[in-house]
Amino acid sequence: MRYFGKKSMIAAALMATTSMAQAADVEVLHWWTSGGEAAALNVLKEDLSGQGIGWNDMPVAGGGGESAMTVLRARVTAGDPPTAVQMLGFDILDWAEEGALADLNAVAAEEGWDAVVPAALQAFAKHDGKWISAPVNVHSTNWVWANKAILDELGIAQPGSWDEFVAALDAVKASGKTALAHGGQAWQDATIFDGIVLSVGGVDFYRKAFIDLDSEALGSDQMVEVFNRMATLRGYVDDNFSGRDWNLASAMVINGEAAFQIMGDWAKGEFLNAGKTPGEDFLCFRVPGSAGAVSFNSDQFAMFGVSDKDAMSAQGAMAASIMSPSFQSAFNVVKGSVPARTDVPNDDFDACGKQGMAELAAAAEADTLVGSIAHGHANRASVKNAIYDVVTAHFNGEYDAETAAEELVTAVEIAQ
Amino acid sequence: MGFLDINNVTKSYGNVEVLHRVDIAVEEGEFLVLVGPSGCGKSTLLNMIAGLEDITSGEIGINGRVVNGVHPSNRNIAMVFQSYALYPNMTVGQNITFGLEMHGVPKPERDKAMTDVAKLLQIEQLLDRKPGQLSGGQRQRVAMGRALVRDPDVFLFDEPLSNLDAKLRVDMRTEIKKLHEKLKTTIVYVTHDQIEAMTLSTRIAVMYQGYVQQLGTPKEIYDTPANLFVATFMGSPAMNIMPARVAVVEGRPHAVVQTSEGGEAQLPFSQDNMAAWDGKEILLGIRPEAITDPDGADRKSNNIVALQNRIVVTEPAGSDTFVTTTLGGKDVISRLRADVSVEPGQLFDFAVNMEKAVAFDPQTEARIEG
Amino acid sequence: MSASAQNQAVQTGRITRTFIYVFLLVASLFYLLPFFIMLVNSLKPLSEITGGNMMALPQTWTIEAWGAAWSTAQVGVEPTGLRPYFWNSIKMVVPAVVISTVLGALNGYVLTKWRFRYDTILFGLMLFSCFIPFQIVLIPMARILGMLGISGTTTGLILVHVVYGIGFSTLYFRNYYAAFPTELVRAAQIDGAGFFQIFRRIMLPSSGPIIVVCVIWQFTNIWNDFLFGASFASGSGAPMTVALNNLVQSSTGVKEYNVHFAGAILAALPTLLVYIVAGRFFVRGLMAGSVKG
Amino acid sequence: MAQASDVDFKTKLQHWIPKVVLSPSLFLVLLFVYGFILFTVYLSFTDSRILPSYGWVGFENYSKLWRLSHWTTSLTNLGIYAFLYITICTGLGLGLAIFLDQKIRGEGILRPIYLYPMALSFIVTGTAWKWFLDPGIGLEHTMHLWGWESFKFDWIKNRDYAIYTVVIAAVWQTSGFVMAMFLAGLRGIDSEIMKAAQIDGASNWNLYRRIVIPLLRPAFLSAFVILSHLAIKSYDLVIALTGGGPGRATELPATFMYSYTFTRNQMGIGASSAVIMLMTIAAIMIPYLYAELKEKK
Repeated sequence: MRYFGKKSMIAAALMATTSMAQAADVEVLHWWTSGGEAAALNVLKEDLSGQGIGWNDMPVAGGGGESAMTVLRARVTAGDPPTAVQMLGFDILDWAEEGALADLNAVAAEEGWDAVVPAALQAFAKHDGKWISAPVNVHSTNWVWANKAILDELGIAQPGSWDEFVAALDAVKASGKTALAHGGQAWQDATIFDGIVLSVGGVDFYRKAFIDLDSEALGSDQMVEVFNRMATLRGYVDDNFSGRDWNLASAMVINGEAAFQIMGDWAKGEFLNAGKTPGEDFLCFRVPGSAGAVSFNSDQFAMFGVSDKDAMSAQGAMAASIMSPSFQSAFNVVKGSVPARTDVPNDDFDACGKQGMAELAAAAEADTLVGSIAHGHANRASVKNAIYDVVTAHFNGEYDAETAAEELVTAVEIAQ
Repeated sequence: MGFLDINNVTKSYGNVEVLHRVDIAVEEGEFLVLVGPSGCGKSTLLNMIAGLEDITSGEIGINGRVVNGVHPSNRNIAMVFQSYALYPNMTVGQNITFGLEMHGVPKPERDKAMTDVAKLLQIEQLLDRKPGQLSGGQRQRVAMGRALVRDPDVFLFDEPLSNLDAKLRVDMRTEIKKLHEKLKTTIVYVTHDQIEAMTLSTRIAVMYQGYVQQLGTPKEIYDTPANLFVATFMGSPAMNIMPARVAVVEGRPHAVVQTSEGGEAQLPFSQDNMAAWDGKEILLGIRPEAITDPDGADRKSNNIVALQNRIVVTEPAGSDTFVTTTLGGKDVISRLRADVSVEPGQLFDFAVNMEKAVAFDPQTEARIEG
Repeated sequence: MSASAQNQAVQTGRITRTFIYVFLLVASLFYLLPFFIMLVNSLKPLSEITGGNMMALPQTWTIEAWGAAWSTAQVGVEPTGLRPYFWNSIKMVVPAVVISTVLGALNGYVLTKWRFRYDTILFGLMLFSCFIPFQIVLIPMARILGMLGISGTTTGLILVHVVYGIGFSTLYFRNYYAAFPTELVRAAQIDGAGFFQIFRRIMLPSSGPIIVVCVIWQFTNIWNDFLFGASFASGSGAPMTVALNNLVQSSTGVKEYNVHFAGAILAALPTLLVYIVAGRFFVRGLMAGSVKG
Repeated sequence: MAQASDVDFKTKLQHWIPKVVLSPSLFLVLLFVYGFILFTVYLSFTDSRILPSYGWVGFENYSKLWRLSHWTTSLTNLGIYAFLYITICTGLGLGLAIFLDQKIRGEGILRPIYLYPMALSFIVTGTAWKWFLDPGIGLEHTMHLWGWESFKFDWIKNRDYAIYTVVIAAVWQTSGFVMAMFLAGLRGIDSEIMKAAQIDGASNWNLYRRIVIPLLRPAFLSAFVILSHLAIKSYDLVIALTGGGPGRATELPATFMYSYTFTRNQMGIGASSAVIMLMTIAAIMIPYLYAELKEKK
């Protein structure tokens, strides 16, 4: 009896190992666990199961993928990485440098990805000339969401410049409502920061300071102005903003407690979910002063190196499915983002979605498409978080604008 | 060579030797008591016999077999612990038969043995109870039952009576003695109570600081203690010890002791060889019952000496009256018959039985052989 | 002594007693408040939460959120609710608690009743292991699980929990057994019982209180663990906390707070149950040993 | 006498079994605790970023670490937090235990109420606490609704006070457990000692201050160990309640370590902060363990 027990335990362990390596399965690590997102992902799952490929779901939510990245490290260290991992920006390149990612060039060539994916996205999906991940969507962060009813009531037109925006905020504040709905979390502060940097210095300044990490630009007067504008916005936020979840801030706009929110396009889901219609109930427009530029972040599925032939073909099939126009459309309609390839028909998208797609294509064309600082598409995680530290400290009143600019230079230097 | 042979046994913990070269041979059917104050090594020795502690050097043999390194359960011994060590989760019956069960004795035999023992100890009605429901005396019986049922070569008792109240202790003492006389088994019994040692044993080993100070029958220990420690440890009240000088008067050695009135009393020794100590200081030991009133003195003694001394305190104890007086500058207790009327401050004529007096070398504290 | 035994000696006046009762009641409000918030909001429709006062009682009472959390909420791509993960947790917790408790009991038994040279140092080493921050073990542990071929399996997860449970279970049992009369062990040795027989027949039957303490402690810690569960379990084998986290922590989706709270209470039910059922024995068990340090 | 028999098999076996029984646990602990600690120490001297790497950089990580202002913030926070948490938990736990020990009616209901928070993980209760402490929707809001307009409780939003809200939630979670430990200690005190003290004329106050509390020393020590290890390991709590904010005002070494190791891809710095944490724990625990274990001997 005892002997049997031991033997069966070993057998169970063996079975577990074999099942992991089983040919036509993909194991997918992601943090899209909420209703809409998961439903969107289910489209992909169904698509693959139609091709006879099993889906081994491995969701780990938390901290915008932070928990998932921790888990990923454990899995890679254990020598048992998932087939595909939802990933953002520089994380993909970091893993590529560790030599952990697969080579998707065959699929990419077959499907002609090079032609349809904007170059700015390719920068994160390719490493050393090899495709390593399949971009799912493009989010952009320099959006403002506004409650149309409040604007109409107060006679405010959609602001086109920074001064108009400040005037509009003043008007709302005077009416007793909260002007700007915001949640005081580091990444939300930084999301606003994305738009403000673009509005102050445009794409060139943005690139110089946050992509090239030029210390002169980081400490420049323009940067002081960026922090001044952040401080201005801070004046329109209610007292109770700290620690608030972004979707509660969205709810304030939806419920008419607040007029504006600066947030990425995922916020649209909250509006739609509350039964609101773009253009009628709420407005979407670029952060005033940043029009023409798009700061983006892109969810991608980075493909990890698998040795088994069957697993490789399953992985290839998954990559192809992700990039198929039908999935790109279906997924992004639900998610609020825009497709990662520019040739997807916009029929199914709403007004904001259509606007986003058009602006993305235009920005890609005009080379004004820049990676989001807040969402890890401008620099590596260490730098991103160092910037978070300064931005959030300033926004919470720890530094004045000049000190913040100085601190930014030091923080970025240490993090490099 | 005896039935239980303790041969040159020592015990050390690290560098500290706690038991020094112990040699005891116990004959079959003997009742050996190890007695001494706490920390003297008596329990350590018992545990080594039981096999619960390693032997550092030397040998222990039981029934002709060296048992060094033999597991306790294979030494054919049984032990009664101070706390009784009854298994709290088992009934009395299970407690008694646990050892047999562990030795693979079949159930019918176990039950029979249990019934016999329970009858012997009159605990039949307790067999289904848990130890927690028993009184102290009952637990004690169960603990003995557990030992008896094994029918061992040697019984080991580790202060078995010290957790009982005074009355019960005396009863159980008698009971153990009866049991020994009935069963004639070999017993090693550890206690710090010298009365238990005197009443129960056939032989006593008095231990102190890791040494066996004296090994002998109760009478030997009592009458001719090997040294000052044994003399004062055994007996209650303790033996009186007083400084004295030896003087040969009329060819006979005397002990010269200072009396309470400042004078000197000359007490003739029964031991002639004390003459060799002429003029030297010794310590004189006289038990309380050897200093008494003239009518109470031992009539068989050939050496009763009268001594006048002043009474300091009287303590009537019912059967006797204890009287404190001063000799050689020390308080000395004497034991008078109860009906002698004495007053503190009174000058009293004592009768000293010098046949029972012993002398000690003040340097070595050993008894001067007579 | 039983846990309900009261100190008969202390006399208190009427005013003092009133004060004591008031204090105790206020304290219990403090302890109950978060649970109250969770419970109340789990019984509201979502619109009422995002719209109104979160501390108020529901205007419309509904248990929809509970049903959703248990069986239909989206925890990954599948709308399975927490149900399947509940069983994953059970499959992990039960063996892990049993093994770590048994090991702790054996260790405590050895360290108190079979003393040998340097045993206190060994115990110190084990005890100090309680204090290791779990974040630092993640990477090397993953490597070792990978080498053993049990990465991503429940077996691996059980191993991890056993390893980091040994310190406390050994501490509990050692302190308890230290007060257990050594004479009983000696008596049993003379009776001929071997190492395991003594353990099984003498020690274990008397270890009830401390087993309760140890089981409560281990059960709570292992059931509530998130870090190891997320890192070392495969997706469909993940424990309840990982699923709950997926339910609660979605970053860019709609937050259904009522479902979150219902799920949170569901996830906590087993531990709550353990505390309420075994709570009486808990104080008794602590009394019997572990507070003796 | 018969020939000297060798050490018999059973004794030999009994000599080895205890060590054999202990060895798996010891092996596991040595490998999975001490092996990993050594590994972490090693990592702290390397240039590891996303995964362990073995390029030796000496003390560079340590010097970087001490230049980071929020590392010092997190250490200061730990000091404030650990001190208040341990003191308040001990005080509250002791108070509740003493009061509960006064033949209280309904003790059987109250005790699990105080104890249950320990059963819940902060993934579960963090949100509830966050709401309760939030001035916009929680306690302050409710007080305003009840007509107490001037009531103000916005600590969680205030950089200087947020750490105290972490203390409140932490106290809520563990003080019941501490209460149980003290209650067990109180129940273990010989009631004759209490009677004797009362006959000596001690007031209730003096009875507890001079007699009972000193007798609870073992419970105090156990509570101290458990609380200090919980304080140093506090992670879930901060993440769930404040996420380290406002700003970085409630960062603790544990959150710092996690974020550098896993989210900022600066594993070397994370490891060096872990080493400093371990050294702190050792500095507190080793004297305690030494005293405890020596006394036992």
